[in-house]
Amino acid sequence: MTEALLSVRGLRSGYGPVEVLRGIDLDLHAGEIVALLGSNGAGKTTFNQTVSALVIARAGTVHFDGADITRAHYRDVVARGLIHVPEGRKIFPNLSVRENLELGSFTRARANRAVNLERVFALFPRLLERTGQHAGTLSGGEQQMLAIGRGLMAEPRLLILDEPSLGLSPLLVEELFGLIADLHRQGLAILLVEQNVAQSLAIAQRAYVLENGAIQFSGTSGELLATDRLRQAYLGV
Amino acid sequence: MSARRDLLQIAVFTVAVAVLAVTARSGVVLNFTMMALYACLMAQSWNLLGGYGGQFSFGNALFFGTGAYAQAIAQLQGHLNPWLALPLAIAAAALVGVIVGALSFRYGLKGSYFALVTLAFAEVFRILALSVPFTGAGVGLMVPLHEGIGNMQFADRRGFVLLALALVVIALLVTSTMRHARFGAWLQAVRDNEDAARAIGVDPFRVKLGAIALSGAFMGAAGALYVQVFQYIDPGLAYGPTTSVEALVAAIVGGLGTLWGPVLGALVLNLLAEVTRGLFGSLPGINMVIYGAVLIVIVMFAPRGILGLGRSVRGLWSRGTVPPPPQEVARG
Amino acid sequence: QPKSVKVGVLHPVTGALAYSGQQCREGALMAIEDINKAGGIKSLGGAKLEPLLGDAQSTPAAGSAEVERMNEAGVSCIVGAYASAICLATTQAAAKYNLPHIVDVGVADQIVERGLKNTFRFAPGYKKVAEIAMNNLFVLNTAAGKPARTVMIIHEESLFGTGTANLLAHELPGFGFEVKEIIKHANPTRDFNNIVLRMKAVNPDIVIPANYYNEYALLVRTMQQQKVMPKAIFSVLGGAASSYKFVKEFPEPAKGIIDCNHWFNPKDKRAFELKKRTEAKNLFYSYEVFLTYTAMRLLADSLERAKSADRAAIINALETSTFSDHFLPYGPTKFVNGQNQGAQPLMTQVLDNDIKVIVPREYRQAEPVFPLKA
Amino acid sequence: MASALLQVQDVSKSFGGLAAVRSVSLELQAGGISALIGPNGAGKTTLFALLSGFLRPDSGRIVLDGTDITGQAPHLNARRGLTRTFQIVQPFAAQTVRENIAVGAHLHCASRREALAAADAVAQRLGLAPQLDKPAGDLTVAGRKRLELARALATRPRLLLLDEVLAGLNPQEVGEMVPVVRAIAAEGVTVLMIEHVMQAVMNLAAHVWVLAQGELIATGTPGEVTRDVKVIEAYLGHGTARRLAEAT
Amino acid sequence: MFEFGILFPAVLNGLTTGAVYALVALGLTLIYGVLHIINFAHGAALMMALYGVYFLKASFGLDPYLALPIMVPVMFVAGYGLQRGIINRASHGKDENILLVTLGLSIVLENVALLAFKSDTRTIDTPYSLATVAIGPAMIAVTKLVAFAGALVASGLLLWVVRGTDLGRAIRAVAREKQGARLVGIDVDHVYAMSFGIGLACLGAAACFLLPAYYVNPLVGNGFVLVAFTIVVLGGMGSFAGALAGGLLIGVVESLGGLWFGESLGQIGVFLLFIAVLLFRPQGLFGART
Ligand SMILES: Nc1ncnc2c1ncn2[C@@H]1O[C@H](COP(=O)(O)OP(=O)(O)OP(=O)(O)O)[C@@H](O)[C@H]1O
Ligand SMILES: Nc1ncnc2c1ncn2[C@@H]1O[C@H](COP(=O)(O)OP(=O)(O)OP(=O)(O)O)[C@@H](O)[C@H]1O
Ligand SMILES: [Mg+2]
Ligand SMILES: [Mg+2]
Repeated sequence: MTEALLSVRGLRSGYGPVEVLRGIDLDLHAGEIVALLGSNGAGKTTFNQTVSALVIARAGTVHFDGADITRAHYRDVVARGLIHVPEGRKIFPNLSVRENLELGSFTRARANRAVNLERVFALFPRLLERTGQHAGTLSGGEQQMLAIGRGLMAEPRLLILDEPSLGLSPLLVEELFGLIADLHRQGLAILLVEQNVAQSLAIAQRAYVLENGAIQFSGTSGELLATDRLRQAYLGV
Repeated sequence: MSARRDLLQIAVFTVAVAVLAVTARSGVVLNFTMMALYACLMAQSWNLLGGYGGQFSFGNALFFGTGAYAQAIAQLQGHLNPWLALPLAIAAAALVGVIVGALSFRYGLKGSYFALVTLAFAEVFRILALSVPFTGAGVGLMVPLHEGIGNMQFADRRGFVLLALALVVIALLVTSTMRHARFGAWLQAVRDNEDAARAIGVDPFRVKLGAIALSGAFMGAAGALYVQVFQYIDPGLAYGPTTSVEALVAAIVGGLGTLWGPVLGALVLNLLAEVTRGLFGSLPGINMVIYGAVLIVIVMFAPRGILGLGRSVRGLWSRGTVPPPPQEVARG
Repeated sequence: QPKSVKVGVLHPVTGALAYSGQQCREGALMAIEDINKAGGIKSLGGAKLEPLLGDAQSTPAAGSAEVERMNEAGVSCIVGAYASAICLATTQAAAKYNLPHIVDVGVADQIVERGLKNTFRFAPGYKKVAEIAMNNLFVLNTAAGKPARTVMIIHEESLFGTGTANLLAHELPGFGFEVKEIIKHANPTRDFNNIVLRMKAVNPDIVIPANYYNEYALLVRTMQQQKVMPKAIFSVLGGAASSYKFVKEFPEPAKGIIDCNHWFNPKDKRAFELKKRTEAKNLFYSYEVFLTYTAMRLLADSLERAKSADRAAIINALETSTFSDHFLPYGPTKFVNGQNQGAQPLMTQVLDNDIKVIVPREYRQAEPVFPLKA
Repeated sequence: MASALLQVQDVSKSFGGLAAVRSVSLELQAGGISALIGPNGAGKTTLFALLSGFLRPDSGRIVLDGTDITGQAPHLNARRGLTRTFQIVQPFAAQTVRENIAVGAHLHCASRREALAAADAVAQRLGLAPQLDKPAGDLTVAGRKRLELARALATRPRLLLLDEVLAGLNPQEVGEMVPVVRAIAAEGVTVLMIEHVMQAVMNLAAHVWVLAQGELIATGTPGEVTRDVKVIEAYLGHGTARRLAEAT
Repeated sequence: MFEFGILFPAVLNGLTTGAVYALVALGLTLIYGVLHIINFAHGAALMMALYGVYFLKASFGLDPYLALPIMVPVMFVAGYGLQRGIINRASHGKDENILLVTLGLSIVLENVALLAFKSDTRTIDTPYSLATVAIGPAMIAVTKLVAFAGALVASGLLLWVVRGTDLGRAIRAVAREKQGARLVGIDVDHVYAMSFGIGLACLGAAACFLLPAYYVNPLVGNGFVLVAFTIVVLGGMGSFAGALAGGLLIGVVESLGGLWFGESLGQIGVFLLFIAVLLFRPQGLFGART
């Protein structure tokens, strides 16, 4: 196998005196969808934030596309194509839908802005109807679409999706997973954090399970589903 | 955090300051204590509304000036004994608080809009005070010198120290009572998230009105005290921005939304001013440069106020942990 | 080596009044220098004056705190504190310690009307200044055949500005002038065009500004721009004709302006020596400088006669002072309730890019030009 | 028949040109759990805001227990026993979990001590007890959702409007939460919930309204609505409909 | 009440005075209106800029209008540095601390100026200082007409930056959602510093237009701060066209108020208008959006 697109070794991170991640090893290869599972408070969001340099790593290394980005500025992380669509959307409430999307290509793929805008509107026609509306007044689900759309505007090489289905209607969730599969087919690597475990495992090749700040399991989706304890814990069946 | 512990601390504070007031020989110490207590009163006033209520006022001078003028006018035109004028002055300032509060909160002003509306009201009052006859306009009002306890004009600074102490203690008691009561819980809920508070039955309008009335009352008391000490007030001294800023800075520097933060902040800042004023007498301005720079440094090292700093250090000491950094609070 | 005498030199050297405060301080320090150079206080064995500098930070509260500090540092007397509102506070604070306090400028009459035994003001208060100003104006006008009848007063809002304006408005009709309008303005005021427009509409014969340098400068400059030329611009307590700075910086607008203000005796060459010294320090010779200078000399004189640095003795010496070794155009020194009865202002006019005394006759340097345009 | 606890009559609300809620009428009987579902942007949250008084309807009437509460301020509604939670959680971030919940409890008790005790009891029920002394800002998404519910519950509501309290919980946690909601209803609190987690809706709700583009398009038992073609087209999608059908 | 011959010049004068206010307010609307940083040091920064213009003239004889290409970049760099080096570092990004830090800065700057330049009021003399142009019955100072034009150009430029460029969008994005901004690769610290820099650059321009008609001393800035805040709110927070319109309006209200109620009481009109706007139209007179 070729060198991993994202390679994390011994990553430690936290807030103030609290250490949340206690030595994480994780690999993600080009073109792969990897699911990151774990109960609430396990540290998934912290992991995503540390990888995208929003939270400073305390120990360990993060390599992306061959470069060490452990101590990189978040701006450079984005510039390299590691795009993180955060939990809780974090869209710009005071900007219009269009401006939100335009800022998606602030650091990367600015030249292709017009084309990508078209693409996102094609994916989410709902956003097209709302281009001039302040993003803060969108419904919960519309905001989620906007957040994903904004992420896609940067032509990501690795897309981190933190609970993208949160608050979406079942139909949209279905479409979302379809979309993720499509993106994957187009060759995009995706790290997926989801509570919608069943559907995530259905499209992910591999999965990691994070518990108490450490990796409890890693393997293919099939292997995970074969593990009774884990299936019990994350699928409730 | 318990109400009883607050009372104990207040008692210790009262006794300590009272003993200092009675035993101190030095006029510098007495004058300093008086001015520091007076600053405490203003800071606590600001803290009630700004620290516990999250409503940042840039115009506390509004209440200060009203209290000061009421105190002076009641004596000069009403021929009232200053001891009787004092409650009147406090009530007048509280009333102005209620009126301004009712207007701004009714229309939902928050954050910097509220800050600016208070600033504007203070300006309006200043201009009015310059224009109407009963404030003496630009000439100001002078309370004649008649020393005597009955006149609330103490020949000795000691008297003023004790009077200021009494007012500060009342402010502390009110703050302490408030924060261990429903009103305090509601006030802080409104500060942290008004919508969420409304959803669970809090009437933000009334809660904020209560806070601004209290804040006005204590600021008014400070204004009245000022008139008794300096016996002169003019529109600039009464309604100018200096007192508004002084109150706000002391409260924030000390630690917002705490009982002792404003006291500490006022003390530290007054001490700093006192010390720097004496420095480098022959180079005018350098004292203030140092004052400003130290202010920045304090903020840099005690971002949650001096009291917050104390807590962090104590926390490190006893548990080896510091409380997590604060989340972003509602923008002011 | 005789013991030195500590003197508190208290002025607002920072904050809004910093300029005036610093000018005062310079005056005081030059006086101390002179006194010490001339052998100190002879009756105390040549004791030198030792200044203790204080900053009132342009507020009464800081002023009184400084008094406390100075008291504890053992000063024998305080000289200061320039602004009326500050003087009210500092004299009262000093009174508690029976600490003599010489007021250098502080024109509000209330300062010396409160029965404080420790307070002495050598210079005139604004009542006196305003009275003399009106008298002089009356004399000028009468001599010129009464060309001026109407007056417009423009004043800043302060103890000094409003106080002076009130007095003038009240008294001027008695001198045969009609006060057409009184305009007050904030301090600072950013633009005077409206006031000048108003002036155009009212068209007064005499414009009387009562404000400090910045506003005064803007006002007169705007008048010039708007081509408003009354028969006279006449200031009471502060204006171009008592400010060398103004005359130098705005020679055109300053022309012909008349002031009634604190001024020195132009016949006394010591006044000009001090002027030269002040200018050598790159400072303008403003009334703050020579008033505080003189106040300090008054103190030295009293110390000399008190033969003691004791506070009560100094107060006693001040009460009975007949100080005459100064260059101010005052009558015999006599303190009544702390106010020097001999104090008086002079009337000056900007003529030939210089400031000349025009009234009263015994100090006259030049004939007055009144009205300005024939 | 006893009159309904909540009557919504012809309520409409638009923002500028957008009609977010279009003459919606519904009646909610006291007791039990009902659900409001519908696609994103259908107007569900807007409807909650109208019911609870955060927004004033452009037209229509809202009657709670026989009293017209149209346009009544939220805190007055809370006093009448109508409390809502927020889809985007709104904790008092600077305060501890206990203090957060106590604010709700204060609606009924003036005493601080009682309110804190009540907060402890509520936290216990919602499994927040270990977090009681943590600042609310430090909770994870799931923790905040629970807190949101706890705070509302502490007001002792008669009618509880829950806006997606299950969103963001993993299947196991949803499984834990379902009995909690059921227990709340069992105590006599009427619950109306907005929810996209269909398993929970099927499990909990006796009655469902479906809102799409501001209009009610279907109503009935969960079984009925999830078979409704309009609902499947607009909201569920065929995959989910199939799974739900298999599950039952 | 007044005839045309007075009313017309008063309005015109209000407009030109208002233009100068608008210039000062433009920088503030960026720092305060967009980023919601309450910058207590705005007045002190204006004062520093005025000293800059003064010394360029006094020491090198440079005309204040020709000082524009120097003052604007210098103030920009100063603002960038101040924000990044001091304000950001000391305040830990908390609003109330920014308040204190900028207050501390203003105290330091004012008193450094006092130490370095003394408290004297200084003015410059230019050939056009006293020049006026007659427009109908009004005599308008040339310096004010130039300032008027300058304000128009400056607000146009800023409007374009904030509405039409990515930097502008980034500034607005950072104002409300820092984390989101980081996630699209916007360097938040840089954007804050840029905004502060641009805000002070406006003051650099304002100083060049102001000094020929005004004066400088260590406290001169304070006289403008309150008016500038008023204008920012009146125009709608963060709106540049609003700041321009608000400045002009304030100028006129102040002018007419002064005419009718006297210069002092007339000021009350400005604040009453301000309070009324805050209460009844908090989005500002010209802010279209809620
Ligand atoms: N800003 C913060 N300050 C302090 N502690 C935090 C902060 N953010 C998260 N935590 C703590 O870190 C731990 C891990 O949180 P994290 O958000 O990474 O979990 P998660 O796996 O993403 O959970 P969820 O599924 O709820 O999103 C939790 O215990 C949480 O309380
Ligand atoms: N203040 C507002 N201004 C303009 N449009 C608004 C406003 N509030 C809501 N909307 C619009 O109204 C519609 C209904 O929004 P609402 O939040 O009620 O949807 P929802 O049904 O709760 O959706 P979701 O399930 O995604 O939360 C949306 O299209 C939204 O964009
Ligand atoms: Mg998470
Ligand atoms: Mg919703």
